Amino acid sequence: MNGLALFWRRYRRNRGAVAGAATLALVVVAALVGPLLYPVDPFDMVGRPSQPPFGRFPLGTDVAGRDVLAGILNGARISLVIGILASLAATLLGVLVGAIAGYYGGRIDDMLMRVTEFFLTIPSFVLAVVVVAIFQPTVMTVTCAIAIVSWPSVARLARGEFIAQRDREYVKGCRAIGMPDWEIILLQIMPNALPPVIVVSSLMVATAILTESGLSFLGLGDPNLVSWGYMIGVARTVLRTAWWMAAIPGAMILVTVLAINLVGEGLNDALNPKLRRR
Amino acid sequence: MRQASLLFLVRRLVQVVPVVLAIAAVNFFLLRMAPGDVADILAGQMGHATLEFTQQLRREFGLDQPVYMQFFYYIGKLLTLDLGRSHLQQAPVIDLILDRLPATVILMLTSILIAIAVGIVLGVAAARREGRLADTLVSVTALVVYATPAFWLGLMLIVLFSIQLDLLPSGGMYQIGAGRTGLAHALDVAKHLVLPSVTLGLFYVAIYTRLMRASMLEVYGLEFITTARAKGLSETTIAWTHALRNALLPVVTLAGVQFGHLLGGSILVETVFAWPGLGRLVFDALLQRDLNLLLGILFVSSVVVVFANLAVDLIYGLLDPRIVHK
Amino acid sequence: MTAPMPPVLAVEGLSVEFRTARGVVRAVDDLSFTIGEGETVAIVGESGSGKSTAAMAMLRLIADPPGRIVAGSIRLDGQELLTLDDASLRRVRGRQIAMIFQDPMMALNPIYTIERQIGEVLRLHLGVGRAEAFAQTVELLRLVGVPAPEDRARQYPHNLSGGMRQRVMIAMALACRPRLLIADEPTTALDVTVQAQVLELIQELKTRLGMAVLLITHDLGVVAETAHRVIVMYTGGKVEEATAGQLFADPRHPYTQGLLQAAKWEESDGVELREIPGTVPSPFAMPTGCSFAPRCAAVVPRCQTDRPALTEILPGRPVRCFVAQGAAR
Amino acid sequence: MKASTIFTMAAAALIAAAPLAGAGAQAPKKGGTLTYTYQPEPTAISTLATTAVPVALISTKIYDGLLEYAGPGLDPKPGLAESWTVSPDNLSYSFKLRQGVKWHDGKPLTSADVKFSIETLALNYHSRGKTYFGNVTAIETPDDRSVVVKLKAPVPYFLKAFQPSETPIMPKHAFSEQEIAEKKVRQAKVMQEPVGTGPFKMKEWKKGSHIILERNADYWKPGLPYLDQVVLRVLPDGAARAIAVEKGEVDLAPMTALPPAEIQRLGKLPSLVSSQAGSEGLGPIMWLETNLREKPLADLAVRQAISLAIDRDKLVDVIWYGMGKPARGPIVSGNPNHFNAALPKLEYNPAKANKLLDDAGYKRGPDGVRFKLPQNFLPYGEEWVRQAEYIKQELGKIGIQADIESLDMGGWLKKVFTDWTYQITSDFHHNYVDPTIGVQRAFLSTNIQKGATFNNSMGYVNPKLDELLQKAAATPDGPERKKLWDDAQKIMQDDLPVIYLIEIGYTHIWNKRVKGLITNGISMYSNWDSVWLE
Repeated sequence: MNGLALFWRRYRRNRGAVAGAATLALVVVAALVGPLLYPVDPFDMVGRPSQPPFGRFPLGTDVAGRDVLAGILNGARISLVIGILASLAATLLGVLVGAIAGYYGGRIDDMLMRVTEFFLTIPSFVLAVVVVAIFQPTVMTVTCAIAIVSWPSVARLARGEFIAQRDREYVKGCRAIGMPDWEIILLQIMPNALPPVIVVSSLMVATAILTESGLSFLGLGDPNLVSWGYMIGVARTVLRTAWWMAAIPGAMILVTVLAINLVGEGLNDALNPKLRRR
Repeated sequence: MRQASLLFLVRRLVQVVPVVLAIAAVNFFLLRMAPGDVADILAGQMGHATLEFTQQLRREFGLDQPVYMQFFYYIGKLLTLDLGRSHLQQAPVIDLILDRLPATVILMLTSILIAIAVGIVLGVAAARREGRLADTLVSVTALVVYATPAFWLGLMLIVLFSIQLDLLPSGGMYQIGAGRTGLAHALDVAKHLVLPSVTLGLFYVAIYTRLMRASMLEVYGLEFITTARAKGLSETTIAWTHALRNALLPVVTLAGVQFGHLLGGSILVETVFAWPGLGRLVFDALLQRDLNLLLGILFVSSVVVVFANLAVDLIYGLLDPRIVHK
Repeated sequence: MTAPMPPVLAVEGLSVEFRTARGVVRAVDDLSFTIGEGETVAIVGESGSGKSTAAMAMLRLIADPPGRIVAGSIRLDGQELLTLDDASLRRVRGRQIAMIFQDPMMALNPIYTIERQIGEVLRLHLGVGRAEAFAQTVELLRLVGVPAPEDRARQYPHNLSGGMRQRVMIAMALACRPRLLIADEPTTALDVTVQAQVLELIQELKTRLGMAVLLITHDLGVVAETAHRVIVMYTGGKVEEATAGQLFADPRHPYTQGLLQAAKWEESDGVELREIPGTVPSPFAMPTGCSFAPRCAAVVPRCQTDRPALTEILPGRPVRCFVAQGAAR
Repeated sequence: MKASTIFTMAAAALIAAAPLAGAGAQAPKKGGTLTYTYQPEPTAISTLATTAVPVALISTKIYDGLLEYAGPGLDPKPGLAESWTVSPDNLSYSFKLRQGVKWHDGKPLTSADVKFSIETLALNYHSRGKTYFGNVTAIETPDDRSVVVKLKAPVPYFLKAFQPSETPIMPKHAFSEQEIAEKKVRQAKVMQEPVGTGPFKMKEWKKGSHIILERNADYWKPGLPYLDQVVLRVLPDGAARAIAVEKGEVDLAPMTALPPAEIQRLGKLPSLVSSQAGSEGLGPIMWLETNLREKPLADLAVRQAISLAIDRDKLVDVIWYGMGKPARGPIVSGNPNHFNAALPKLEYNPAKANKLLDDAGYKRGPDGVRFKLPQNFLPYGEEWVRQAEYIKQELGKIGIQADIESLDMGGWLKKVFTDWTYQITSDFHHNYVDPTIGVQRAFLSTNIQKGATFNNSMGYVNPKLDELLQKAAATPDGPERKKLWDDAQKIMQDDLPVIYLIEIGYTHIWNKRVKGLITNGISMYSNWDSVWLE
């Protein structure tokens, strides 16, 4: 409790982070209850195509006469879900690899780091495009593709933390009393290694949302679901006549990603006081 | 000293070979998991081909062989630096890539140079005014730009600069058929380069600004900056000589990593701006199952990344005399 | 030894504050002292006593924010430094007042050659050209006893040993023949034999060039060997000042006594170290009375409530202690 | 305005402007560069490599056909062959080649080239080669200017085979013995660096950027072509293409090369002309292919319900921005010779659809879903996705959950034509000038062949229809053949082996300064020798 209070006190000091958290909360609320309060199917042709905002439809209609507001609210879900799931998956995988490599070192480390390097050598967006195109675009494949291209940076970070921690006294102590490795890794080192990882993976949510939007823009999004990137892709063809149609979801991505980045910075301040300036 | 560097270079190059081969292998098998092959695509483009016809195509392209045979064949050719032929474009892969490579390299270099230059200036400026209005402005702007999807930004820039203001061309690399040469051609290309490179670069400007600011602040905390002040140097001199070069190391690292990743970003930007580069080619090749071409591009791009990292190591050595390549 | 007149540096009522998230901290509190030509004055104290901040304040090198000189005066040859504009201040720095730091590895820029870093000062303040700067650099390196100075000049800090690096720092500081040399823990990072060489060098050059030296240290051994006068600081304030001889022979403040005691123990090997018990109080939780009271062996009740003033108990012997002042009732 | 009326007007304008017609209102001007854009970039310059639209667009300016064509129904007229005769039994065609025609490399065109182009190239490599020339028994070249083609059975559309996109006349000397022997014609250099007899020749191909064709000064039609250059600009993004057209950077966007929304907008601009005329010879049509091999699609009631659930007018209006019209059967209504005008319109009636499904025993589950029917779509662009989304919504209303599965071209072809694992998918065919060429292939039961593309993927078998189609293929055009096709269309509408959606109207947009573009039913695949710029 006390730790949480301290965390909050440190976090609160960064005004941008507080604003980011508030914005993010708004987006999350919109994603959760928006579609319930505004129960319009985002794929239903409800009106004339390409109507401007603030007419019969609060945010206008898209190229196929579908309600943009409904798309924005439903898209919030998809964008957030993909962003969060992909980062979670990438974090889990990255931490696992990084922890094992960092804790055991030696050849295991060498091998795992080669694999990591390999993934870092292929341009990440290209890899994501390839994976999604090959395994067909669905929420699942898009999420996996983003996770696959994101985990190596987490792995590197986690490895560094584990290397820094593994020779500390408390770890030696744990070994001395015969604690199994997994317990040392998960219960002893992990809590100490996690703060910077949390910061990085929070920022990864933002990157994942951007990546998803890029994939959708290329037509590599799940065709059964509306995401913001999808909406931009749809609006692209009428950019000249209905710029707002691309501008609205674009602005939503911008605001959300910005909010997440601000939150990330706040977390950084709160969790890594010594690295405050990074 | 020099010999050591050379040795380091050779060793790094030798280390690169298995990595690159591994990449080729993984790419090969990954791409083979895609449904359909180039014969399907070609047959599809024909309108109505027969099974016999598609089989003939497969034989022609060697796609009727077992996958492992195809793989050994591919790797074998790769070892002799032969990237094979694009079955769809009916040309050697290397030609197709070399055709497109300059455009992508120009775009990448320009964007990354813009990004680094602007990032350095803004980052240093912000760091020197830490906590003040200018710093806040720069930092907030950087964050906002960082959060902007590049393709969207590109479209918006087209709307503004190409359509509304009619200042810049909306796409392409130069005015086709104008037959310009020499300086006129270069200027023409430069004009076409503005929007795509700014679009691709802005995102990285944001990153470099933030990184540079952080890095500068870290260096500002070091004692030799105090020494420099105690020597009577002006703040400007301190920032641009003593602090900057030390603060550049992380920027160089990032630039190395990103040079490779630019190919990814350039898929989107090249699509938006009809830039005839590799990014677009990779996407088209993927959709058309042009396996050899795709493998070739991925191969070349990973080689580029590897060399970019090598360059980073070398630049490191130039920037920081403490680093000795072992 | 008497202080020669007039003083090169005269500090009066200097106070430095830091603004932190947890409140304002007074790091240097009403500090006054003078240094004459050819004189070495040492400021001693544990870490956190404010001695380094005081040294930095001499050149107005305290980062603002968070630090600020809130009161006082610093005069160099009669010229007030605290009101100088930036450009004039820069002409003082490095030229009239030079500084050397604790860790020469950290204080030298790792990416520039020795020549460049020393030459920079020469070119800036003396307006000499590149070639002349190099020649003078080599001379300076020779002066501070760097062997093969031409080669060394072209090397980088990491190519040199710790002692050599400190010599380079000294050469850099001396480049413009400053009036005052501030040496902030100049030997802490060096091993014992090198320490002695460096101190000897500073002493020798001081005499030769006629500088004043302000030596910041926590090492009483160093003080004994080099200083004319000693200022003892605790929690930002001067608690005692004396000539070196007087101080070592007859320390009056319990803190000074504790420091000396600790130093003696340190010299005799094999015996258990004895330090002053307790720690420096947090700047955010200063005791109401004497700030040394919580650690003081001679504490009396008044120490807990009143703050002693700095009073001369003998001519030229100010001490900030009720007990020493004989006012401990 | 109907496409056909635009055509007649345009054709009239053309005749007025044609050089041979003498004094027109506007005399054509020589010179200038016509820039057009199309996506994707061609992969080769010959329809032997692929008949994809981008290839046909560019290669037809370089390679002549043996004949030229007039009108929407493509009436043959002299081309490289200045005259021809047909034997009374329709089994022997004799062509007389024009004197003095030269290849772009200066060598003379001979009858050997023509024989080679048909026998060796078109028959073996062109995807429709066997449709046209499958009945050929011999090609004789009695002299350098004479070609005689012998058939074993009459081919009613035989004279349509000599369009430049269908049977490009290519130089025999550009292929090596080895390339021919090893069947590696596609890898011949000439596929990338073409040598034709047409009005334009290759000047520069910068892959990913542009192709420049320049005027062939030695073209066999004196004084033609008018244009100095034809340039293809590669602009992968639809919005970017539209911007380029709008700004005048590009003069022509043929065959719906722009996003429909942009076509609709740009068509209204005073500087641009938008027209659906000039593609009658292609007859593009779109339908939903249904996999008839298993339930529920094997059930006619289900197919009827799907057909009833789709509002084709709305599809045309909203998704395709009015570019097209509801389809009634497999043959486009614009085909004057073969369309069965008696076919009724396909009804939109969701209530009836629901009733049909109820009656057929497909009960709705608690979530309102009767059954799931995964849906694929032809990956040809944004509108195809929009259309799939629309169909999903409409089918949802009658209790069919048609989730969309997105595949790229390779995956789609494999799933639909090789694996037959799809359920429903949008697809798109060209009728071409004769339904035997373009229509029968998708419905004939002998065309149920794994791995062959754009054929009978449904697994549709109707012996009666097979018989009609085969008969029609060997009957010369006339009332008898019309009757055969009318009956066939009736069967194909009743059986609904595919759900006919819309006849796509290929829309071309060009700058007003471009003149003489629309000349016949394959205007974009014509050689543009009389196109000029104001």
